Amino acid sequence: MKKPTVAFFDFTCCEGCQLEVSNLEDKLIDLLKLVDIVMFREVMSEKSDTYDIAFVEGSISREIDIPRLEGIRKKAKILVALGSCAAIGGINCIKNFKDLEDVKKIVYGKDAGHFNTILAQPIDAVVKVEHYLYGCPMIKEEFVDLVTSLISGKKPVVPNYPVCVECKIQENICMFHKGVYCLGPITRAGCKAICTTYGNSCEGCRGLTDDVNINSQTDIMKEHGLSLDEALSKFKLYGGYLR
Amino acid sequence: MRNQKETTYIANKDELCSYLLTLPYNIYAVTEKQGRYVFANVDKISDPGDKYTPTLLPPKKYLYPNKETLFCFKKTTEEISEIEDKEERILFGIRPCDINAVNLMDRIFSDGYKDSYYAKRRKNTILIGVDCCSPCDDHSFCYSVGHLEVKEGYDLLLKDIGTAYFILMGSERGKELMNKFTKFRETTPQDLEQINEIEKKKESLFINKFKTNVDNLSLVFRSSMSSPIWEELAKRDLGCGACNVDCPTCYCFDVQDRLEFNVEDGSRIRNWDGCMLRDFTLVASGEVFRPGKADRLKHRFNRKFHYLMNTYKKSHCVGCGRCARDCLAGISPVEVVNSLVEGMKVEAPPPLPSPIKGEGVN
Amino acid sequence: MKDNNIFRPQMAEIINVERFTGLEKRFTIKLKGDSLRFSPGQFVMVSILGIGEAPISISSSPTNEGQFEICVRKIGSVTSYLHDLEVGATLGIRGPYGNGFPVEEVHGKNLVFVAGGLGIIPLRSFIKYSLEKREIFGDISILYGAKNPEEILFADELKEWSNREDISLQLTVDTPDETWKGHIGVITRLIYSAGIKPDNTYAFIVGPPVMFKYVIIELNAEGITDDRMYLSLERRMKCGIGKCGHCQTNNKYVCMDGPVFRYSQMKNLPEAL
Amino acid sequence: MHNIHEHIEHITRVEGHGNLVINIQDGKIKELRLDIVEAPRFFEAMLVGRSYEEAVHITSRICGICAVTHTTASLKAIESAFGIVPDEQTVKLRKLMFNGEIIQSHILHLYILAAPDFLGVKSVFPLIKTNEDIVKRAFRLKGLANDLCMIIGGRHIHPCSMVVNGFTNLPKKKDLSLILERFKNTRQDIEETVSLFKNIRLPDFNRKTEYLCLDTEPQYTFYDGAIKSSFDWTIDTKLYRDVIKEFVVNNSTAKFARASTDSYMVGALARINNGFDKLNKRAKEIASELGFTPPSFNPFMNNIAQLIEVVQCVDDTIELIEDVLGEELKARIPIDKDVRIKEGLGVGAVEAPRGTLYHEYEIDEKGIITGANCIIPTAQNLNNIQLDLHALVPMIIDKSKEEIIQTIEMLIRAYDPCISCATHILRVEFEGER
Ligand SMILES: Cc1cc2nc3c(=O)[nH]c(=O)nc-3n(C[C@H](O)[C@H](O)[C@H](O)COP(=O)(O)OP(=O)(O)OC[C@H]3O[C@@H](n4cnc5c(N)ncnc54)[C@H](O)[C@@H]3O)c2cc1C
Ligand code: SF4
Ligand code: SF4
Ligand code: SF4
Repeated sequence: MKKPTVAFFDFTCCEGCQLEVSNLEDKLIDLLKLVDIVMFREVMSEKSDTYDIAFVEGSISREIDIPRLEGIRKKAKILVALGSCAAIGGINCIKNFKDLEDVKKIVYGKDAGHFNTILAQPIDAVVKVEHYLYGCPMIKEEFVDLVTSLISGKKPVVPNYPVCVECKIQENICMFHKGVYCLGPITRAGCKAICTTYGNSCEGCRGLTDDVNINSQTDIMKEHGLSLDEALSKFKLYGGYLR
Repeated sequence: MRNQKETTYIANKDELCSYLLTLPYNIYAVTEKQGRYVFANVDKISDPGDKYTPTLLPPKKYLYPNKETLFCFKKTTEEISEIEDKEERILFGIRPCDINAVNLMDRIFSDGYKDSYYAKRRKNTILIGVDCCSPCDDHSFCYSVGHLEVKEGYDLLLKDIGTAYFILMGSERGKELMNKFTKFRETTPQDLEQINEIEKKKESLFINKFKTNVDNLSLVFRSSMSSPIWEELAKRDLGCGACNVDCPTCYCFDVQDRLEFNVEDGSRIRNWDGCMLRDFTLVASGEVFRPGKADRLKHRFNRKFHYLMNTYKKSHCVGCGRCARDCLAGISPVEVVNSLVEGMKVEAPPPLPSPIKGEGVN
Repeated sequence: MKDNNIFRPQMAEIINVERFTGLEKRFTIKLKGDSLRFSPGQFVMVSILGIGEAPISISSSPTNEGQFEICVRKIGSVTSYLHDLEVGATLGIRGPYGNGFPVEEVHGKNLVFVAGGLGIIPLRSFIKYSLEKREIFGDISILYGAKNPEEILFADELKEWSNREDISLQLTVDTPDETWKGHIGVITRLIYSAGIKPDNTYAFIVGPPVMFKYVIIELNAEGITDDRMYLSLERRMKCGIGKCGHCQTNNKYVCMDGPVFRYSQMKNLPEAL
Repeated sequence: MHNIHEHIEHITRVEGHGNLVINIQDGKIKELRLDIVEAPRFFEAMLVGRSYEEAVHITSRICGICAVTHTTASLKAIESAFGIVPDEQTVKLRKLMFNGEIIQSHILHLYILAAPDFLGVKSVFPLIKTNEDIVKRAFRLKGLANDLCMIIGGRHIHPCSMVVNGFTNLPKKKDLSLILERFKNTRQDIEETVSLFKNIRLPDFNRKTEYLCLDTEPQYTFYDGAIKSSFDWTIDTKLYRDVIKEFVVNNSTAKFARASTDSYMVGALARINNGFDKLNKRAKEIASELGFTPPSFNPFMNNIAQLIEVVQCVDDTIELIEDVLGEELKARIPIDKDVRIKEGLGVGAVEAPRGTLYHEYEIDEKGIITGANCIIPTAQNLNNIQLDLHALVPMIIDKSKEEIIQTIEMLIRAYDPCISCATHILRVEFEGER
């Protein structure tokens, strides 16, 4: 069997997800026995024009990103959204709720006119995406499962239930019971509830599950002292593209 | 079964606990965690006594762990190897509701096809119960569902009488355990009197929180299939599945195959699933058989108080109150039962569906 | 078997593969070691190490000992992987599971088989059996509806059956092509013209959920009572042995109490249809 | 003498997207530029209107490699606005997080981004076949650093437990003891790393410049201090705007920064040049083994400075963990209740792997951020890189084209520029000017 070729690309993002790939450490060495990495700008100088699997990190936030992404799509047999920026828009979408002209002015002042920016969006707003790795950063175990699944012809496991399930399994005290709001009940699991396990609220970096009760979640947040606006603004931290 | 005539014993708490620690078992006991309790591996036993509220996760996490490797395999050679749980453990401080839940799980996993994984873990686990003398908190309702009393399932059942435990032996294994322990004494009439007093006081402390008798529940639920209450509850329900995870008698699972990076070694794993989660009934064609939150709530409660109750003649909710305690939407079985009882129409209920292994077609 | 590891598949070999349509393939399978004893309407859990398991009905007659057939639609991971396997490949089998059709109960009775789409797969096991033991049954009618002529499964066999004098076979399709000469339209139309005797007749219905409702109404109209209709259900399944909870439909486990249910009994299961 | 006209898009083995424009005609530099082509991200604008609690979540996402640093700078800015002085325990744990990040970032840079240059390969991947031990060692060290961050913060990239005035999670003593042992056992890996880099030949190129870093603490620190210049002045970080001036150079696509002169350098080399005396014993020993004597004006030496810092951090971590293990860790949960919201302006400055990082926020009485400014190390280094390039190229102009380009890329890489991190402050692509 010929080894599949793999390429990594990044758009607007922090490159944390690519770094997380390098954090696979010894497993990365195993990965290389399985696939040929032909492009990975962050760590290699070689470049290639053909690849079977393209991992795309980052969201789309400029006009010129669009043709580049479309080009990648054309060459790749399988396109994977790597991390929440690519999968749901992620943190970049916060700016979508402001006037883009203001946004430019806040940062670049009188030079604002030199910049082009569009509403930040996940890559599937532009091209078809076969698989999603959620999380900010993405979860290494899910990456391993995805790669082995793609190679062996299995459906990768992507939870479609909320973080609360994993949070309970970790036997954490619910953040709400500690008096703090949490987006765990509406956020897609898969992170092993890492934030709540480390004592912080879930801020929803993996986006919503397919079956959320936003009204009830909002009510509960209101009961815990947030105003409606505050509650809604929390949903926009990572889930911004989902307007 | 407890034999009333059998001799009962008294042992000093500290002495008993230190004795247990000398045994070749891993000891898991009730431990504090940020104001709540969990079962955890300990090197010192200190049971919270009547400060206890049910542990975050029930003891099922040891008998039926969330992630269990059914077997490992090699893909090309198709070699299959099973991983056996070899740990010998003692669960110390398990309360009546949870012991009763274990009893229910024992039936579930042994009826019909016998689940060897559960059986093995169950066999390797010694249950040392601590009886409840007063209700643990407002959420629990063990008495209302008939699970305050525990008659079997434990190896030892301890009753807290201050500095000492009154000990009931529930199994041969429990007797052996006690035989090797020399520092106990037989109960005196005074002891028995003290116990009786505790038991008597208990009767006044535990009340039926349901507006009906537990035996009527299956009828109540059967008559409430089209109650508007389900849709009402569904508005609040987050569908978060916390109640499934927390529940000592929820046992549904999913099975998944995992492969290592070499795409050769892998394992088949089962992990907890929950009927409150939408994808629970999703099939490959995309169809979901219980698409609405109301459908799923109805199913979950019917499982506890109706379907399984008909089969096993016991409420499959043991009243530990975990789901209520942890439900952010405030959905509690007591509330659900009572509002159904109140909202019950007096019409004749539809005919009883036959119990699981009733009207066989083959 | 019952006390061993209930999740461990037995290894089996594919001894024949045959493509039916673009989506369905038939596999003939032989267990390594023993042979599979089953009754019509039962299913097995087909297991591919590293991919997963899927419940699949056995579609061959139980009299054909030593091997059995399954017919699989490619739809998800296990089924797609299966489609790529060739003769000689191994797979895992657990089972047979489920109750199956009440074969003994209907000895001497008239049988009506109503199959929609893939429903023909589990029914075929019973049909084959009843044709082999033709003498112990009364009249036999087979009604089968498919979306279009290409999706008709077991076409060769159907041709054979249609030539038999001792059974009646009728096919219909929703959308015909140029070559189609048979009935057009929904399957309920066939019931009307099948000349079903109301007495002593039992119906076996397998198909997509939407079909059940209308077929039942029509059969009722033909005088077949609810207690003489049997349906086979499909639900998500992970264990096949009444543990995992996925297939539970009200108080029934489709894998253990079903997949075949008597309609009169199923009426009390609001979640079934 | 040859002509070179190259537009190298997306320089590899750096964080983020930068293009290199080289135009040399008859040995004369016509154009020599590092362009930043990363998409602008508008972090300062994103912060405006968000609650102070969310600032770490947002700013951590500026850069995956220096997530801890951004998080900490952010927390320090808020704390300074609120007038909060975090307790000692919090500071110690933050310092441990920093050590983890510095080690992981430097090891990543040394082994995975820079080493291929010295070993004559294009990336780390071929090394897996030829020198698996080297790659494994790199991953071992990097993994150790990541694990340190993990037991305190949950993960290194975008840590979960770092909040204003403390941590929402305390490391378990058992985990700390285990990782302490692992740190103690790194001796051989460190020695082998030193001998690997001892043998590389760095271009002999010197250009005097100003070096800035946070200093004045008695120990070598990344966490705190005032701004110290190699030109012998020191100033409180609150007054950073007085010395660090951002400006726009004509025809350039990036905002530059200057302090005393036209350019300055931040990062490992700057820190070691300014604070060599404060290094611990082993770091100094290794510095001399590597032939490093301060001050060094060779930017390629930044790699060596990073290696010295790795040694510094390893030993510092051992000390810190032993210290932390000796005390009772006190949990304050939930931490939010300790935070008194106050209107104000706050500056948080820390030493990131690549140099000094400033976050400055204006916060209103409800805890909502109303203004933000972040100055990232790479932005500060850009002018220095540019000037280095202009000084370097004439010296190597007789070499082959490939060699020239290779050396230029090496120089840029030596700075370990983090462009993804820099973008929101750099001017990005003048539309229409191409
Ligand atoms: C009793 C019974 C008999 C069946 N007989 C046949 C048959 O003869 N031929 C045929 O082609 N199909 C049959 N099916 C449907 C078949 O089981 C599904 O198409 C198959 O499980 C899809 O698995 P997958 O791995 O390819 O799909 P994926 O979508 O990858 O499914 C993943 C897993 O979900 C579960 N699942 C998904 N869909 C179903 C489903 N419809 N029923 C049960 N579990 C499901 C399974 O555990 C499966 O492994 C039958 C289903 C049941 C319940
Ligand atoms: S998803 Fe998060 S970690 Fe990944 S690139 Fe985007 S911001 Fe960075
Ligand atoms: S802390 Fe958050 S994720 Fe955990 S149970 Fe509570 S709401 Fe759910
Ligand atoms: S815990 Fe409450 S909100 Fe969550 S699924 Fe259960 S009933 Fe619904």
